[in-house]
Amino acid sequence: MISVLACQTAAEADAQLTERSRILGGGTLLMRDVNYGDQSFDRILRVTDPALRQIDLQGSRISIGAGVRMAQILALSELDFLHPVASKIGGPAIRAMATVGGNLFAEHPYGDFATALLALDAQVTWADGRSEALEALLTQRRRGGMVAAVSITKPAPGEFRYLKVTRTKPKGVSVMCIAALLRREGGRLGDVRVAYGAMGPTPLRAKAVEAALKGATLDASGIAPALARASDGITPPEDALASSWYRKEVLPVHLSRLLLSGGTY
Amino acid sequence: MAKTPVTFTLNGASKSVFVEQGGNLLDELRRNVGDLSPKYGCGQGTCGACTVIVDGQPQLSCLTLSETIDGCDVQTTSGLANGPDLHPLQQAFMEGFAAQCGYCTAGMLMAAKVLLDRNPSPSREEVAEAISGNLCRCTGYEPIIDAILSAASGNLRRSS
Amino acid sequence: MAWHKGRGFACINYPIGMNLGGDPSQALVHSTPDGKFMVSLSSIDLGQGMKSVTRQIAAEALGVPVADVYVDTADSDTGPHCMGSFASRGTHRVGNAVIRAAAEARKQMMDVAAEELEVNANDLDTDGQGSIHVKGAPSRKISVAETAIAAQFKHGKTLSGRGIFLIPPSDVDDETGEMTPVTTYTHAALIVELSVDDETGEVEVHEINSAYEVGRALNPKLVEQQLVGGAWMGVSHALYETTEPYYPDRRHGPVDFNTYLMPGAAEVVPHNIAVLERPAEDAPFGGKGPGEMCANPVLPAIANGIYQAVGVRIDTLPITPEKVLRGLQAQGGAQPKRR
Amino acid sequence: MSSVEFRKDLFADERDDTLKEIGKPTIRQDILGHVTGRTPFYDDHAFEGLLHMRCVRSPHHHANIRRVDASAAERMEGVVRVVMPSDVPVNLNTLLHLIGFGKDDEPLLADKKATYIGEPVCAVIATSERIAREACDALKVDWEVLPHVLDVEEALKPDAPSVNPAYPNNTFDYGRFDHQKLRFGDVQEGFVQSDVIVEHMYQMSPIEQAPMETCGAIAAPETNDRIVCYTATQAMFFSLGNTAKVMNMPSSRLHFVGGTVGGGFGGKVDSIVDMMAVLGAKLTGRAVKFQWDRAEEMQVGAPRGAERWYIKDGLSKDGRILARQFTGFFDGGAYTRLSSYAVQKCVGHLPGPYTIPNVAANVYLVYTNRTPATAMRGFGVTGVDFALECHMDKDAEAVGMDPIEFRILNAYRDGDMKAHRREAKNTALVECCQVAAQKAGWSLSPAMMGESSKLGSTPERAAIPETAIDQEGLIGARRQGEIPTAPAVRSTGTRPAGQRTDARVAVAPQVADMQIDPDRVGHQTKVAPTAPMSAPSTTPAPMAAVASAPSIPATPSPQPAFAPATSSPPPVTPAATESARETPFQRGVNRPGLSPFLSGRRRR
Repeated sequence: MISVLACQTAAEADAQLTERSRILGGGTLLMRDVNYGDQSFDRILRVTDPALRQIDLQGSRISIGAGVRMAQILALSELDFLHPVASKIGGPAIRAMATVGGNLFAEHPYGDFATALLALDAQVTWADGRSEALEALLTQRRRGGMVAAVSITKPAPGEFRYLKVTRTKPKGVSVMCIAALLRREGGRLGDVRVAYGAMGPTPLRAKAVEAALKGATLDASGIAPALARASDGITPPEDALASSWYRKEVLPVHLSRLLLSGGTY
Repeated sequence: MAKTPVTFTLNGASKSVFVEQGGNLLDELRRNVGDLSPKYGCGQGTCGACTVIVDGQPQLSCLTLSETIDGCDVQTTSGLANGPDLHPLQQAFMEGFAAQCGYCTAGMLMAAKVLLDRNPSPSREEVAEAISGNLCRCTGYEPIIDAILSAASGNLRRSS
Repeated sequence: MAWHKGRGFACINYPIGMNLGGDPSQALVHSTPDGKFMVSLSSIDLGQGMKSVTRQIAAEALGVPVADVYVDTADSDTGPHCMGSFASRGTHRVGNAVIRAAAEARKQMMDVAAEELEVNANDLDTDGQGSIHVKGAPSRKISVAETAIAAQFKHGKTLSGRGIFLIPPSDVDDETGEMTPVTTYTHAALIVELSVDDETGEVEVHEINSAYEVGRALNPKLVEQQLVGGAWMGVSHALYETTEPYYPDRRHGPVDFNTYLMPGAAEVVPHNIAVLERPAEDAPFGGKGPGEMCANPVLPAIANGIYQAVGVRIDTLPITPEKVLRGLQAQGGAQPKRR
Repeated sequence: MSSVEFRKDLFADERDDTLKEIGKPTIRQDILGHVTGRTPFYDDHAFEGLLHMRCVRSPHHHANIRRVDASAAERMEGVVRVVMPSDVPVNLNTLLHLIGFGKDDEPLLADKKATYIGEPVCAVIATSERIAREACDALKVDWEVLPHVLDVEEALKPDAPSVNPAYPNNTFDYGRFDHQKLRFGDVQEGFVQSDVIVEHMYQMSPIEQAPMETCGAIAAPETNDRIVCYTATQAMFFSLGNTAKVMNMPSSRLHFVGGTVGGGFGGKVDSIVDMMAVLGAKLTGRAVKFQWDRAEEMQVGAPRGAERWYIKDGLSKDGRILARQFTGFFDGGAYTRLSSYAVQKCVGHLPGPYTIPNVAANVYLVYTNRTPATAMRGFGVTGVDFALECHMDKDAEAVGMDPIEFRILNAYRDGDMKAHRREAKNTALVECCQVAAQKAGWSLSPAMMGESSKLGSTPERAAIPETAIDQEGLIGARRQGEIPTAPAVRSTGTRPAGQRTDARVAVAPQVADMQIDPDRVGHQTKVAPTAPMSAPSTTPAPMAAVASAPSIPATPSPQPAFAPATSSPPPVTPAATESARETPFQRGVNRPGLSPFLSGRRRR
C-alpha cells in the first residue's frame, strides 16, 4: 500500500527521503507508476512549500523552483526563450501539471525540458543547499536528494534554439530534441552548448559538435564539420518511435535545420 | 489504512471526503463522489478521457493525487450545463455530430472549455493545440474542432 | 531538404454482412399506450450509430415520426438475440430485423385504425407525422396515439412486432473456395495527395478526394461520421500504428498512447467525399454498412502516393519514416515518378 | 476543411428518394447523453463493495508452468481470492464454437503452459485494484522456458515448435487442408498466356483497435441465483453464450447488460473480460470488476493480426489481368479467436473487385507465440486490400497504363462471375473510380469516363471456367517435410466448367405481416424466399423505368451538369415542440397532467 506524507518544506522532504520514497512533482510520471502498481516504492512525499513554485527573475540568473509547472513558464514573457520547449511537452493538461523538477528525473523518452536546461548550462540547487551543474545530476541520475530549484542565465535574443522531432502533431514525445545555445563572437560562433534529448539514457551534451562549431560561421559550409560529428560518441536508444539507426541517421539533418534556421522552430 | 480528509468544490458545490492515500482524483470522483462524467481511458495521462478543470486549469484526474485538490475548485462535464440549458459547447457537439462512441466527449469538452474561457475566439490551430492531449478514435477530430469553433463563434442553430 | 509531392490511388469493395457463420439478429417493436414505439434489441452501439440508424429504420417502416421511436439496446433479458456488431452486419442484419418487426407492428396498427375509421386497412396510409389517413382523403384520419389507445383499451390488441433476419450459413468448399460470403458489397475509390521529405523519410498527407458507394445513406450525417473518421483511421494505419514496431520481433511494443501512434488533432487531412448510393436488393432501404470499409483504400493509396513522390515502394505496414528513408538510401535518393 | 456531396444523380433510376425518415440527417439518439457525460458505459454502474480482479501473466513467449506459489498473495490483507485454472468450470473454449467453427483450443487461465507473453495463468480478486496488483506481483510462477516461434513462415517448417496443442501443426484446419484454397480457372495456364508477370511480397504488422474505453466488465450476483454482467462487449449474445459455456451455467442464469460501448473496432468481440468478471462474481459472491488497463489493452488484448502476402499477376500487354495468384498468411498468434473466420472472409474477397479469368489462392491461419489476433474494422480485408492495391499500382506501371484506367479496365461489372463462384451484382466500382478522379482533377480518357458497372459483362465473363484443382497441403503433411506454401504448380484434376452450388439467400419472413410493403422500401427488391410465402405482397412494385446507365461527364466538374450534387444537409433534431421538452433534463421532473391517461382520454 501507498502512504503519503505531506511536507511543509523541501528540506523536510529531503530529510524524509528513503529508498522506497518518491517525491511528487506534478504527478505526470509518478502517479502513472502508482496507478500501474510499481512496487519499487511505497511512500509519496508531497511538498506543500509555495517557494517551490516560484520563479525568481530578479537576480543575474533566473531561478525556477522545482515545482514550477510548464504552464507557469508559458505564462511569463520573460521566459519566452523557453516557450518553444515547454509548449511542446504533452497537451495543455500535462503542461498544467508537469514540473521542471520532475522533468530532470524523467526517463527516456521524456526529459525535453532538462535537455534545454542542459544546453543553457543550468545549475541545480538541492534542498540541502548544495548546488551543482545539471550535467552532473544527469550523469549520476541520483535519486538520493530533492531538487529545490534550477537556475539559468537568460540567453541573448536569438542565442537559444530548440527543435523537437515528433511523429505526431501537435503533441508527441521526442524522436529526438536538440537544444543549442549559440553564443556569438564577432561574426562567428563562440562558446556553444548543444544538448540532445531522447538520444541516450538521459539528456546529453554533444561535445564533438560544440567543439566543431566553435569559431565556425553559421552557414552550410561552416557547420559541415559539426554535422559530420553530430553522432560522435552517441548510441541512440531504440524504442517504439524509432530505431537507433534512424535516430543516428537523421540527427545531422535535424541539427542542420536547427542551426540554419533563423530561430527556434 | 489511514484516510485523508479533503474539502473541495465540485461544480460549485462543496464536497468533504476522506480520500485513500495514493488514490487518484478520477477514482475519487467516480467511486466516492459519484460523478461519472470523467472516464478512465489509460491511467497514464496519455488519452485525456479523464480531463477535469482544477482552478481553471485542465488537469488529468487519473494523474492527480486526490489530496492535492484540498481547497481547489473542480469542474467536470457533469456541471457544464446550466440546468436544462446546454453549454454552447455541448450544443455545438450535439449539432455538429462531434461524437460517436462518446467516451472521449466529456474530457474533450473540459479541454475545450478551458480554451474558450481564456480565448473566446480561437483559431483552428489553437483549437487543435487545446485538445491535443485528448484522443478520439472515432471522429478523426475534424468534427470536434469544427464544433468548438462553432461554439466560439456563437454560430449555433439553437434548435429545439 | 526537399519535399516531394505525390498522388496515389486505390479502390476497393467490401463485403457487407458476412454470413459464413449464419448468425441472425432479432428485433422486437411495441407501442406504448399512447402510440410511441419502443424498439428492443440486444445489438450494440459502439459509436457507429446503431441506436440512431435502427430508430430511423423503425420510424420509416412504421410510418411514424422518428421522434416517436426510441431504441433500447443490449439487455439480454429484454432484447432478443443478436450476434453482435461486427463484420458490417449491424445495419444489414439488425436493420432488416427491425423492418420486419416494424412491419408486423404496423400491420396491427393499420388494422385497428381501419376498424376505428370503418374502412379497409389496405386503403389506409401513414403520413409519417403521426397520423393514419384514407388514401386520397387526407382529412379522414386518426392519430397513431388514438389508434394505440383504441387498440389497447378498446380492442384488447397490442401493436407489436417481431423480426428476425437470417442468411443461413454458407459452406466453404475446401478445394475451390466456393462460398456465399455475403450478398452485397460497398465500394470506394480514393486519391491521396501527400509529400515526402527525402532527408528524413517523413510523410505528410495533404488532401484526400474520394468516392464511397454505400447503397443508401440511411442518415447522411452518420455516413459522413463513418467516412471521415474511418479515412482518418486509414491514414493512421498507413503511417503510424502497430503494436509490434519491429514485427516479427516482439521488442518495443507500445503500452501507451505516447508510443502507440495515431495522428493528432493538428494533422487533420481535408477530405472531399462523394457519396454514391446504389441500393442493395436485400439491404434495409438499400443501405449497406459504411463503417468498416472506409479506412481500407487509404492505406494503399498512401503507399502508391509515396512511390509517385520519391520512387520508393513501401510494401510493409506501417510506412514509417525509417522504412522510407531506407528505401531512399537504397536507390540513391528521391526518384519522383510522373504520370 | 472536409466536404461531403451526395451524388444523387448516379443510380437515381434505382432509388426512390422520397422516404420520410430514411435519408434524413437526424441527430443521434445518444448524443445528449454523450455531451452531458450521462451516457452509461459499463463502468458507470456503482456497486457497494466492488472487488477488483487482475491477472498474473506470462513473461515468456512459450513456457511450461511447473508450479504456482500463491501463498504470499493469499496472506495479503485485502486479497479475497486467488483464482486458479482449476476454478474455471470449462477451461477450454474457442469463441466461434457458437457457430460450430473450430476446436476448443484456449484456456481462460493457462494451466499447463503459456504460449505468449501476457497470457493469463491465474488471477487475484481483491478489495482494491492496487492490492490486486500487489498480490499479482507476489504470486510466484515457476517457469520452464520452451523454444518459441514468432514468424509465420518459420512456424510452417517441419521442426518448428508446436504452439497450440489443439492444432499441433501450427495451422488451422480447413476441410482436409491446412489452408483455405481458392481455385478458379487455371492460373498456371494464365501465366503462360501472359506477356508480363508482376510478383511481390507485402506485410502488415499487428494493429491495436484502441477504443478509448478499454475492455472490461462488472459482474455481480443478482436475485434468483442469477449473475448480472455489465459489459463493454460488442457482441452481447456472443459474450453470453461463451460465458455460459465456460461457466457451465444455463444462459438463463446470466443477465448481460451493455449496448453502450466506448468504441470497439473489433476489439470487444472476444468476450474474455466478461468470462473473467462472471467467474469472479461466482467465486466470491460479490460484485467484481475485470478491466484491462491501457497497457493490457495494447499488448494483451488481441490486435488485428499481422498478415503476409505474396501476389503474382500475369497480364496481357493491353492491360488485362489474366491470372492472379495469392499466398497469404494470417498470424493468428497463439489461439484461434476469430482469425479462422477472417481467412475465409479474405478468400471470399479475393481477387478483389476485378474480373480475372484465372485465380488461385492458398491462405493460412498460422499459430505463433504471440498475442492472439482477432477482429478489427475491415477484418480479413484491410491487409489484403493494401497488398492488392499496391500490386495493382505496380501492374499498371508494368503495362504502361494510368492506374485508374487500369482499374476501370479490369473492374468487375454486374453479371460477372466472381472467383468464389457467385455472380457480381449491384456493383459500383467503376463509378467510384470516375467520381474520385473527377474530384481530384485526375483526367481520364473519354472512353474510360463512359464505362459503367452495369455494362461490359459478357457470357465469357459470366461463366465459371474449367478449374484446375489439387490436393497439396493436407493437414499434417507439412510436419513430414517442407511443402511449397504457394498454390500447387501441378493440378491433380479439374472441376468442370459451370459447376457450382446454389447461393445462400435470406430466409423469408416467418409470417406475411413481417414483410414490409415493397413499395415502401425505396428501391427495387427481388425477394427470393427460400421458404414459400403465404403473403401476396412480395411482388416488386414498378420502379421508374431503368434507362441506360448515366454516363459521367468526361470533363471533371465538381457539379455535374445534369443533376446538382447535394451537399451535406443540416442536422435534423427528431423532436417536435412537444417532444423537445422530453429531454433527459426533465425526466426527473414530475409533470402530472401531461400524460394522455390523466387528461381524460383513458377510458377505464
